[in-house]
Order: sequence, then C-alpha cells, then structure tokens
Amino acid sequence: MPTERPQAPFNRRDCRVAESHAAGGYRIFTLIDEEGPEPAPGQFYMLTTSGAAPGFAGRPFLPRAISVARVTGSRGSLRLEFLIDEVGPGTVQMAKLGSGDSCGLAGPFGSPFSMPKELNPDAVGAVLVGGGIGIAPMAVLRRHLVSRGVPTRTLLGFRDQAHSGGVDELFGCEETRLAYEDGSSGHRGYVTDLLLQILTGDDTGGAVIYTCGPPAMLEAVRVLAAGHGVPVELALESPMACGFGACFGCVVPKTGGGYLRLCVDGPVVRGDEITTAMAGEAAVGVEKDVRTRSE
Amino acid sequence: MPTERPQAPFNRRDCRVAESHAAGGYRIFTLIDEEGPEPAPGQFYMLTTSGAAPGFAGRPFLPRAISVARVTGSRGSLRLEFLIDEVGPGTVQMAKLGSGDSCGLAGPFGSPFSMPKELNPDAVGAVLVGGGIGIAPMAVLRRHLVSRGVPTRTLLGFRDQAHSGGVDELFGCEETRLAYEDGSSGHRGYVTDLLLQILTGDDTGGAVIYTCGPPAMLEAVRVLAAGHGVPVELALESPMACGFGACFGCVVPKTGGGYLRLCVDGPVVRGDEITTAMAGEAAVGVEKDVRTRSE
Amino acid sequence: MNLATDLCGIPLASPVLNGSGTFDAIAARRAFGDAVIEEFPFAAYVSKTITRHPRAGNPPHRLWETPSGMINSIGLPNPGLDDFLTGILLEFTRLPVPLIVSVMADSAEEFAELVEAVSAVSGVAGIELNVSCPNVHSGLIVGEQPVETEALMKALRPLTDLPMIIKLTPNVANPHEVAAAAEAGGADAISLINTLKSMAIDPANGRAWLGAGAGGLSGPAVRPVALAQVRAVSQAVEIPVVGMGGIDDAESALDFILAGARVVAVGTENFRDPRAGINVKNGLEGALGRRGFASLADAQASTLS
Amino acid sequence: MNLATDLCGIPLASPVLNGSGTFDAIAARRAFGDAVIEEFPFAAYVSKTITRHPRAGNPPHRLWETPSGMINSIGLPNPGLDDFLTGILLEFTRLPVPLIVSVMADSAEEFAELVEAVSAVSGVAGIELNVSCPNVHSGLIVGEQPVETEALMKALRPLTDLPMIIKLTPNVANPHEVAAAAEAGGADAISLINTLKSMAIDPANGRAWLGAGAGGLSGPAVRPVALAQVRAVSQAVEIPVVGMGGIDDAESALDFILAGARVVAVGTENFRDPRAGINVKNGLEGALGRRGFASLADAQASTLS
Ligand SMILES: Cc1cc2nc3c(=O)[nH]c(=O)nc-3n(C[C@H](O)[C@H](O)[C@H](O)COP(=O)(O)OP(=O)(O)OC[C@H]3O[C@@H](n4cnc5c(N)ncnc54)[C@H](O)[C@@H]3O)c2cc1C
Ligand SMILES: Cc1cc2nc3c(=O)[nH]c(=O)nc-3n(C[C@H](O)[C@H](O)[C@H](O)COP(=O)(O)OP(=O)(O)OC[C@H]3O[C@@H](n4cnc5c(N)ncnc54)[C@H](O)[C@@H]3O)c2cc1C
Ligand SMILES: Cc1cc2nc3c(=O)[nH]c(=O)nc-3n(C[C@H](O)[C@H](O)[C@H](O)COP(=O)(O)O)c2cc1C
Ligand SMILES: Cc1cc2nc3c(=O)[nH]c(=O)nc-3n(C[C@H](O)[C@H](O)[C@H](O)COP(=O)(O)O)c2cc1C
Ligand code: FES
Ligand code: FES
Repeated sequence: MPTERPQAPFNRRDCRVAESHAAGGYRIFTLIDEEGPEPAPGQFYMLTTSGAAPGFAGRPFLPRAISVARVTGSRGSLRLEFLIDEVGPGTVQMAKLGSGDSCGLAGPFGSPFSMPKELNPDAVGAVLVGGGIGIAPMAVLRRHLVSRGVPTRTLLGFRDQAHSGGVDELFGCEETRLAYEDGSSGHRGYVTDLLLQILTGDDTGGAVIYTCGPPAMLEAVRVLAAGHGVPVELALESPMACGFGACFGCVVPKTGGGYLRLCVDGPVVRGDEITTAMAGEAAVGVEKDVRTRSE
Repeated sequence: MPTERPQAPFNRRDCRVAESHAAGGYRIFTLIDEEGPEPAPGQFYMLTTSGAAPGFAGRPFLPRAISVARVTGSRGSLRLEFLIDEVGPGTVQMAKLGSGDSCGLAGPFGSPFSMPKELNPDAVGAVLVGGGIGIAPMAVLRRHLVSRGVPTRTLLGFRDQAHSGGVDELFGCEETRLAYEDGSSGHRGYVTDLLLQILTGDDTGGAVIYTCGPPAMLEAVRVLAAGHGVPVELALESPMACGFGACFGCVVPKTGGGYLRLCVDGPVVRGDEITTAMAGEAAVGVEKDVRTRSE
Repeated sequence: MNLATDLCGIPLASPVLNGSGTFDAIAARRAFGDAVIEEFPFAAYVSKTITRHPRAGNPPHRLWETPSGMINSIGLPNPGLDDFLTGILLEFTRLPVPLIVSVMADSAEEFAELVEAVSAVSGVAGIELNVSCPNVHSGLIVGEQPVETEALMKALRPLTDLPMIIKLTPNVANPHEVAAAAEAGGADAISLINTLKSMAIDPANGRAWLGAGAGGLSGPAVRPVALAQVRAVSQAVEIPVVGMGGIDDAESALDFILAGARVVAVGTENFRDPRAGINVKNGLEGALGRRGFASLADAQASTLS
Repeated sequence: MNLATDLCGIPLASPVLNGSGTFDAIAARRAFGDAVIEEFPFAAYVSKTITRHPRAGNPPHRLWETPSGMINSIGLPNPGLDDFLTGILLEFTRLPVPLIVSVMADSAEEFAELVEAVSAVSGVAGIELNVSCPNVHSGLIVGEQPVETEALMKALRPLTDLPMIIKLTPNVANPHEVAAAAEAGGADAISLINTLKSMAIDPANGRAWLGAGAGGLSGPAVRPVALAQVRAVSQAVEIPVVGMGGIDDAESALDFILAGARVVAVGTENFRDPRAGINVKNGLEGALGRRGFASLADAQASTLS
C-alpha cells in the first residue's frame, strides 16, 4: 500500500529539452514540464521521441518508461532530470535530443516509495541500494528522505566505469559508498557485499531498505533483507507499452499467484509482494506453445 | 533508343551533404559522390534518409527517386545538386539534412535524354519545357546542350511562387521564358501557351522538344508535339521502390500494349513510346477487385 | 461538424471506439484521475474480454516491439464472470458512454452463460463476442470456421436482445466467409481485425521471447492487412462493420470508413498517447473535408471504386 | 567462417537467397554492369515467377509504401514459358550461382507443362512452385487448401527429378497443415512467406490506390508474422524450410534460422539496398557469434525452446 501518488495530467505533452550531457557511461538530460505535478520518489514517466532510430527499422514505436533522477523547480516549470543508458533505439533517440528539441512526456506514473515508518513503525533510518542505471530513483529518494531528516545510507554498485555515471551530480558530496565489480574504484565486488556488512554489522532493527537496479542485484537484496527480517521496497522494471494500466503487458508474478502490473501496482513493490525480482528471466524456463489464441 | 547510359556503382553509398538551402518554394541540397560516374542528363538517383519522419509512422521506408539538377566537379568528388519539393515523409527527411549529415545514394539510374540529332537528323535546336519540380532535369540538359553548341530555348512553368524555385540558380541569367498560372510573374497561364507560340510561330522543322513536369503538362506537350510532327522526349515519374528494375513497380503503359519500367526503360521516353503521360491517374478508372492473388 | 452516428442501435457521439483490451478505464482513472471520465476518449467503451472463470494471463514476457507495431501475448487476464458482475462491470456502467462487454469462451455453453449474465445487467448496451478461441468440443478455432461461427451465433441469438458484435480473427484465408456466416447466424455487427499471429526471438539467447511462445501483432504495421479485410467483409455483409487495426490518426480512421467500416476502434495507439481516441475524433472533420466529404454520413455511404 | 550449406541437394555458398520477384538479375546488370555478376549477392538465384502464357501485369499503381513495409500489386508480368525458355532463362543459367525457377499456373495441367519444360533445361537446379493462385477447375486457391496442394504435388512429382520447393501463401489459418500436405505430396522444401493480402486508399480521392484494387504486404512490418509461420511449418515438416518475410539484416536472418528455417531469402530489402544479400551474408558470422553459435550448422540444428 504505497503512499498517496500524484496523478498525471490526462495527456502526452511535448516538453522542451533544457539540457543534455554525457555523465560517465550514461547521459543526463533535462525536460521542462510546464503542466505536471511534482512526482513522488519512485514514479516514472513515459517518454516519446519522434522518428525511428537509424538501423532500427520502425523502432522505437512505443514510448519508453524512464525514472526521474532529480526534480527541481515547481509545478508550472518543473525541471525533470533523467539518467539514460543507451541500450537500444528508444534510448538512442533520447540521447540524440539536444537543448531546444522537444520530447513527448506522459506521467508521472506508478507507485512511489513508502516512508520508512510506513514499512516499519520503529524505523530510524534508511539504506538505499542502487545498481547501474537503477541509481536514478535512489537519487530522488535520498534527497526526499534527507530533506525530511531521515538518516540515510547510500550504497551504489556498478559493473565498470563504462556502465556507471551521474554519481557525483545526482548524489553530490553526500557520503555514498561505491562498489565496482571490476574494482576500478570503491569496493571491488558487488554492492550487496556492502549491504551485507551493514546488515551483519550494526543493529538493523530500525533499518529499512530501498533498492533499484539490475534483476540479479534486486533479487540478492530481496533475499538478504528477508533473511535479516528487514523491510525492503524494490523499484522493478519490465518492458512497458503504455505506463497507465491499459495493456496488461508489464507484469511480474506476485506472491500467492497472479501478476502485478508494474506500471500501476508498481514499479515500487514490497519485498513480500513478489516471489522473485528476476521475473523477466522467467520467460526462458516456461514451456512455449507457438499457436496461442490471439487476444 | 537512348544514348549510352553511365552505369551505377553496385551499391548504396553514404554521401556527405555539402550544403542545403531554400530556393523559393523548393530546396536545393548538394551531395558529394566520391564514387559514382558523372550522370547523363535525365538520369536520377535513389536517395535514402535514415529514420522515419515525425508524424509518419514508419515512413519513409523506401528510397526516393530524385533527378539530379546540376552536376559539378568530376568523378571522385562529384557535386550533385538536387531540387526538392517537400510533399511527404521522404522529401521532408531530405529537407532536414544539413551540411555534414550523410544521405544514402544509389545510382545514377535510368535512360538519359538523346541528343537532338538522334531524334531528328535535321535537328538544329532544342526547346526545353519544364514545369514545377520538373525543371531539375531541364537544367542539367540545358547546360549539356548549350556546352555542345546546340541552340536551346527554355520555357518554365509554375503554378505560383510557392510552387517554384531554383530558376535563377539552376538556369542562371540564360534567357528562359517563364509562365505562372497565377500571373505573379512572366506569362500569366500555362507554359504550354509559350510552347504553342513557338510551334505555330517560327519554322519548327529543325526543332526537338524535351520536357519534364506534372503529368497534365507532359501530356499537353506530348499532344502538341505530335500535332506539329515535332519529336519529343519526356522525363516521366512514377512511384518507385528500387530504381534498378527489381520490383516491376514503376510502370507506365507503352504504345502497342504492355508496360515500360520507368527506372530502366525510362524515365526518359520518346513521345511515341507511350499513349499517355497521365498513366498514374489511370488507376482511378480501372475496375478494382480487392481479392487479387498475391505475387 | 456533427460526428454523431450509431452502431446497430447504440447511439454514438462519434464513430471512434476503443479496441477491446487496449484501454482500462479503471486503471486510467487511477493514473489520470477524473479527467479521464470528464473527457472520456471514446464514443462507446469496449471492455477487455472476460471469460466464465478467472484467468491470470500469460507469464512474462508479454510484449515485444516490432517495426511500426508490437506483439502482445497477454492471455486474457480477467476476474471471471462472477467477480466481473459484482465488481468492475458496475464501475463500467457508470462511464459516460455506452458500454459494450467483450466475452470469450471455449464452448457454446459457456458463451451462453456469459451472454445471459451480461444481458441481465442494466447499463450494458451491447456484447462483443471474441471468437479467436478453440471450441473445446471440436478443437477448432470458432472464428476460423464459418460453420462453427454460424452455429455459435444461432445458439446465442435467442438469449439476448442486446446487439451482438462478433470480433473476427484476421488469421484466415477468407474473413468475409466467416463474416457472412456470422450474419446468417444473427450477428448485429462485425468487428475486425484482431491481432495477427506472430512471434519474436530473444536477442540475448535465441529462445522465444514471449512467455507463451507467441502472440499477436498490432499497430500501423498491420493496417494494410486490416483495411483489405474490412473491405472484403463489408462487401460481403449488410450489417455494420467496426474497423480497426493500426489506426493512429484521423486520416487512417477515415481510410477504414472509406473501406466500408461504419465506425472505427483505436487500439495500440492508446498506449502511445492516452488521448489517441480524442485526437482521432478531433481530426475527423479536417480529414473528411480534405477528402471532399460534407459529413460523416457521406463518407460512410461512399462505396470504394 | 564457413557459411556453406545446401537446400535439398542444391549446394549453397551461404544460406542467403533472394525472394522470387525481388531481384531482376538482367535489369540489375543493365544498371550496375558486370559487378553484379562478379559479386552476385545471393547463394542461389530464384527467378521471378513465370507462367505458361505471357502476362503484362497489373495496371498502375503497383506500389504503396506502408509503415515499415510496402504493398505490391505487380501481377506477375512475364514473357510466358516459350519466350522465357529461349530468352532470359539462358541468361539466368549463365549466372555464377544455382538457378531456381519459380512457376505459377491456374491448373495442374499448366503446372505440369511448366515443370517438364523447365526441367529439360540444363543449368536449372530447382523449381519453386508459387501456389498462391486459384485452380481454374475448383476455383480454390491451391495454396490455401491442403487437399489441393497435396494433389498438385502428387501430380507434379513424377515429372521431374529436380528439387521442388513449394512457396506458401501466409493468408491462411494454418500454414503448417498446407506444408504437411505438400510434404506428403512429395515436395522437397517449403518456402514462406509470400505477401499478406492488403490494400491502400488514395489520399487524394479516397479510392483504391492500387490499379488492381489490392496487393500484398512485405517488409519488416510482416516479419513477426513470417517468423511465427516459419516456426509452425518447420515444426510440422521434415523437409527444409526457406524462411523469408522482412529480413533486412543478419540478425533478422538468424531469427528465421532459429525459428526453424534452413536457409533464408531477402526480398523487399533488395529495393532499399542492392547489396542487401551481401550485407546479410557478411553479417551472419558476427550475428552467430553474438548468439553463441560456433557455426551456421549449430544454429540450423538448434531447436527453439
Ligand atoms: C519503471 C521503469 C523505469 C525505468 N527507468 C529507466 C531510467 O531511468 N533510465 C534508463 O535508461 N532506462 C530506464 N528503464 C529501462 C528502459 O525503459 C528500457 O531499457 C527501454 O526499453 C530502453 O529502450 P531501448 O529502445 O533503448 O532498448 P530496447 O530495444 O527496448 O532494449 C532494452 C531491452 O529490451 C529488450 N528488447 C530488445 N528488443 C526488444 C523489442 N523489440 N521489444 C521489446 N523488448 C526488446 C531486451 O531485453 C533489451 O535488453 C526503466 C524501465 C522501467 C519499466
Ligand atoms: C525519376 C524520378 C525523378 C524525380 N525527381 C524528383 C526531384 O528532382 N525532386 C523531387 O522533389 N521529387 C522528384 N521525384 C518525385 C519523388 O520521388 C516523389 O515525390 C517521392 O515520392 C516523394 O516522396 P515523399 O515521401 O516526400 O512523398 P510521398 O508520401 O511519396 O507523396 C508523394 C506522392 O506519392 C503518393 N503517395 C502518398 N502516400 C504514398 C504511399 N504511402 N505510398 C506510395 N505513394 C504514396 C501520392 O500521390 C503523393 O502525392 C522524382 C520521381 C521520379 C520517379
Ligand atoms: C495489448 C493488447 C491487448 C488486447 N486485448 C484484447 C482483448 O482482450 N480482446 C480482444 O477482442 N482484442 C484484444 N486486443 C486486440 C485489439 O482490440 C485490436 O483488435 C487489435 O490490437 C488491432 O487494433 P490496433 O492495431 O489498433 O491495436 C488486444 C490488443 C492489444 C495490443
Ligand atoms: C515487388 C514484389 C514482387 C514479388 N514477386 C513475387 C513473385 O513473382 N513470385 C513470388 O513467389 N513471390 C513474389 N514476391 C514475394 C517475395 O518473394 C517474398 O515472398 C515476400 O516479399 C516476403 O519477403 P520480404 O518481406 O523480404 O519482401 C514479391 C514481392 C515483392 C515485394
Ligand atoms: S505498461 Fe501497459 S499495463 Fe503496464
Ligand atoms: S522502381 Fe523497381 S522496377 Fe522500377
């Protein structure tokens, strides 16, 4: 049961690109939203670029779900910063946008993170665990918690320098602990090593965990948290077509059977709402029958 | 039986856009072809832009046939100037290209114009009749004939200023006679009025007519020329998919039955090779059966 | 311009409906608030297909983006008839537009249960029969077989006074034969096209991407196929046709009307723009004018030469 | 990497063929000169379909561009069997790759004439039967009917020792049933897909754009449909499958092989790039590597889970 969620204007609106620049292996670009409400931490937008990407016949066709990484300004002239990892035609087209260009925006959508006390009445602090591009929602959440006086520790993990970026800009000088799998900086290894130290180290009675990142990392965090009886909220991903509950495409299996639509029931879910954070990979196991009915 | 036609390199090559600027209601843009031979007057290229045009889902998908309007430089660094009329997604994407961008190019393709003496042994001069965007091949041909000392008269017709452009640039100060249907400059009316004056006026025994423009104008020219027994070559248009004879899509009915593939048997045809220059419109009359075999 | 029309007796403020399963009015209200209700984007609301018993739907992945389209393999998740009747159906009946309930079953008996139950609820304006499904008795896909289709319609016709729209699958050689059979069986309208059987390969591991192995293609990529089927069907039947398949603007919507559809439905484009239905409706006046039609009725009456 | 393979006995330097009617080797030579022959873009050349008697083809318009694809309504223009035998066929036999001649007829008798005459010419490696056509006797589209298809194959099988590839239409509910019937009748290979029935409306006057009223859709837009049909067919037959439909690069070609095709054909993409066949072939090694295959044979052997 996530906290009150801001509602989106009923439209897809053209927003002006204020700025775009490379940030490590990623890119940060900023849209000016003159209409929408301030999004809550964990919410995302559906971004639409015009035209297809060179080399990708007729793609992107659908909008792309992107978490907001930082929000400044106020309603009427919100500055929305997005952290982009160029992995395919959608993000390639976004990365091409420069100051003055326009980009289609719908949202904010989805469920926000809960406040620590909503997850654990005795909560005294929060541990944020971000991985790769998944650090974006952690950045918004950290600012949100810190501004409300919640003691917050931030752990960020990356594969290597090429797959990291935006840390200094989005987390500033704040004390964050980094892990690089290739050891190029910070702890050599997984960010979950750092989490384990915390969980085993000090008293975790008053801790609450928030996390976003690649499925394998999320699953490790989910299992660690469960093992230590610490409440956790995860921001999940799945391929989305609409972002507002229309297509039923963005599902992950939910505890007790059935599925959650990540765009409306998520993307933020409690650890106990799901049985695995690696649902995407699930497809592989399943027995396939090529002649299914059409909808 | 058109003159020897230069052959195209066996490829679609990326060419650098040297320059692009508006010219009246049209646009002139210049590609540097570092590989192809110098095209003969009347030949065309297939141009491929990357990505779809905003507002046109998944289009352009096919390359677009474009006549060359002026050729400078020499093989290895040919400067090909194209005159573009923005009428749909393909030409919209071309018009977006700026200096330094790259554009896919295949060609030169198709049959060139014949020399006057090939059409009439007693030919002493040529009359060029261009309409709208169809002035492009007339510009190349005029330069070709003049440089070979062929007395050449040029008549150009346009609907209005919004549907004209490139005259000064492509035809220079050379004496050309203009007709605007809206009378905004030159003769008020059709360019064929000017042609009729010539055909009825002086002796036309030694004249040969070359023409390119909208179907209705071409048809009027074809009929006038036939009526006065003056040989005529027309550069026709039809929607094309490939430009090199692969798809059999670009046909116009030919005299005596059957069809000509405009990309290989044309685009330049003799007046007596076709029964009408308005084949495109033909489709409308024909009885349609929606359940045809697939190829 | 007055765009009002009707579909077998159901009055419509415009000829623009939604495709079943492409707009969840309740989820949309959660995301956008009451604005969705105040500016409801469609002239009638077609519910996502419901079945006799609850269905969880297919395992992920359920979506794949294709050139100018998408494949879906959703698997008809729905609460089942009983919960539908006591739950979301009541919310749907409060929408400001006529409600058409889409139903699917694996047997004539289950179809009958669904039709009778839904007909008993006041506020339901029509029923859409989704027949892209196998008959458990014959094993045949009903919508692929004129004989099965006519038999089903004949069995259901006596059970309701509501208009019955039959939604055809495009995965057949001759959709017009199935449409004619549906008409003979008592259908009040035909809607098409549903999605085209498709599949996708996971670029990472070369396996089938979709959890169910395959799915259905929709979006502008399929529009030329949909137009041809809408034309073939509308030439073969007297009853009105609901045309859909890749409609993404007023021009493409008008193409379907000129091909013989009385009204149109917007599906996949809703995902790209939640106001797609409104945009299509608002663009129709201009599109009609550009094609030289004085009114929607003129376009609906025009027969393609 | 060695990409050599074969198609029912026809040795191929790579698994990349052309789709019938999408590359005119003679016209290409006029446009590009001998370079086309020296770097011939396909491992085997499939001729445009020929018929017993000459055909002029359909009136214009014959082309319509669609989102990520195109509709063609060419109408099988060809010189007819007699002129074909004494004319372009001889030029085709001089190409540096095996020649597969595509034929279509409206009756088993005409098919027989075509098959026997073409088989008698040395330098022909195989025959492709284009069965997307009505049988003048039954009025049925042969390729839509398993029974008609099997009967035709049985009638033709004794007439030639050349491999016979049957080209299926995708405009059916169950292509795998037609494929199985063709195999039972003695077909050596199945090629699919042909184009999807489609139409387009003239934006200027609201009439049918294509001279013949309708045509067939091809290009990346249809790829998801082609992949599903190639998979369904290859699961239903033992004989090799030639997969095509929207292939525009090595990755999409490999998708077809993983779906069950032994070799692939490039069609519409040839129009966009005359070297499309070469590009697909050259990209295969990298694509195989990215998907973790040591060789083409491994990919051909892999069965999709
Ligand atoms: C709630 C949410 C928040 C997100 N936030 C961010 C963010 O802040 N920054 C960010 O960079 N990304 C974010 N993402 C991920 C982003 O939306 C996806 O990566 C998006 O698909 C990228 O699109 P693309 O076209 O660039 O890459 P795609 O081509 O979509 O490739 C991305 C992945 O999608 C799959 N894929 C490949 N081809 C297809 C296809 N044809 N159809 C469907 N799937 C395919 C593959 O697994 C591939 O690895 C978020 C996703 C969600 C759901
Ligand atoms: C030999 C030759 C030389 C040419 N030279 C020039 C030149 O020098 N400059 C120039 O500007 N143009 C030239 N053209 C014309 C140009 O190739 C076409 O206008 C081209 O189609 C424009 O593409 P577009 O996408 O901009 O417009 P399109 O969308 O292709 O619209 C152009 C026309 O095509 C038809 N059309 C509309 N939609 C479609 C569709 N989906 N599929 C098929 N047809 C459609 C309509 O009749 C429309 O008026 C030439 C054509 C040929 C054959
Ligand atoms: C995600 C998705 C879900 C769908 N669910 C249903 C459904 O439940 N019942 C149904 O009859 N059609 C369903 N359809 C088919 C659409 O209603 C429509 O017939 C088809 O998508 C073609 O239209 P379009 O191209 O505009 O989307 C669904 C389509 C999509 C894309
Ligand atoms: C312009 C055109 C002409 C075609 N002519 C034929 C033909 O003569 N015989 C045939 O069997 N298929 C013909 N086809 C179908 C192609 O061979 C191929 O099956 C189909 O286009 C799908 O492949 P693609 O999407 O790669 O083009 C033709 C296709 C096009 C686009
Ligand atoms: S993305 Fe469409 S329902 Fe979630
Ligand atoms: S454009 Fe393809 S044959 Fe002429």
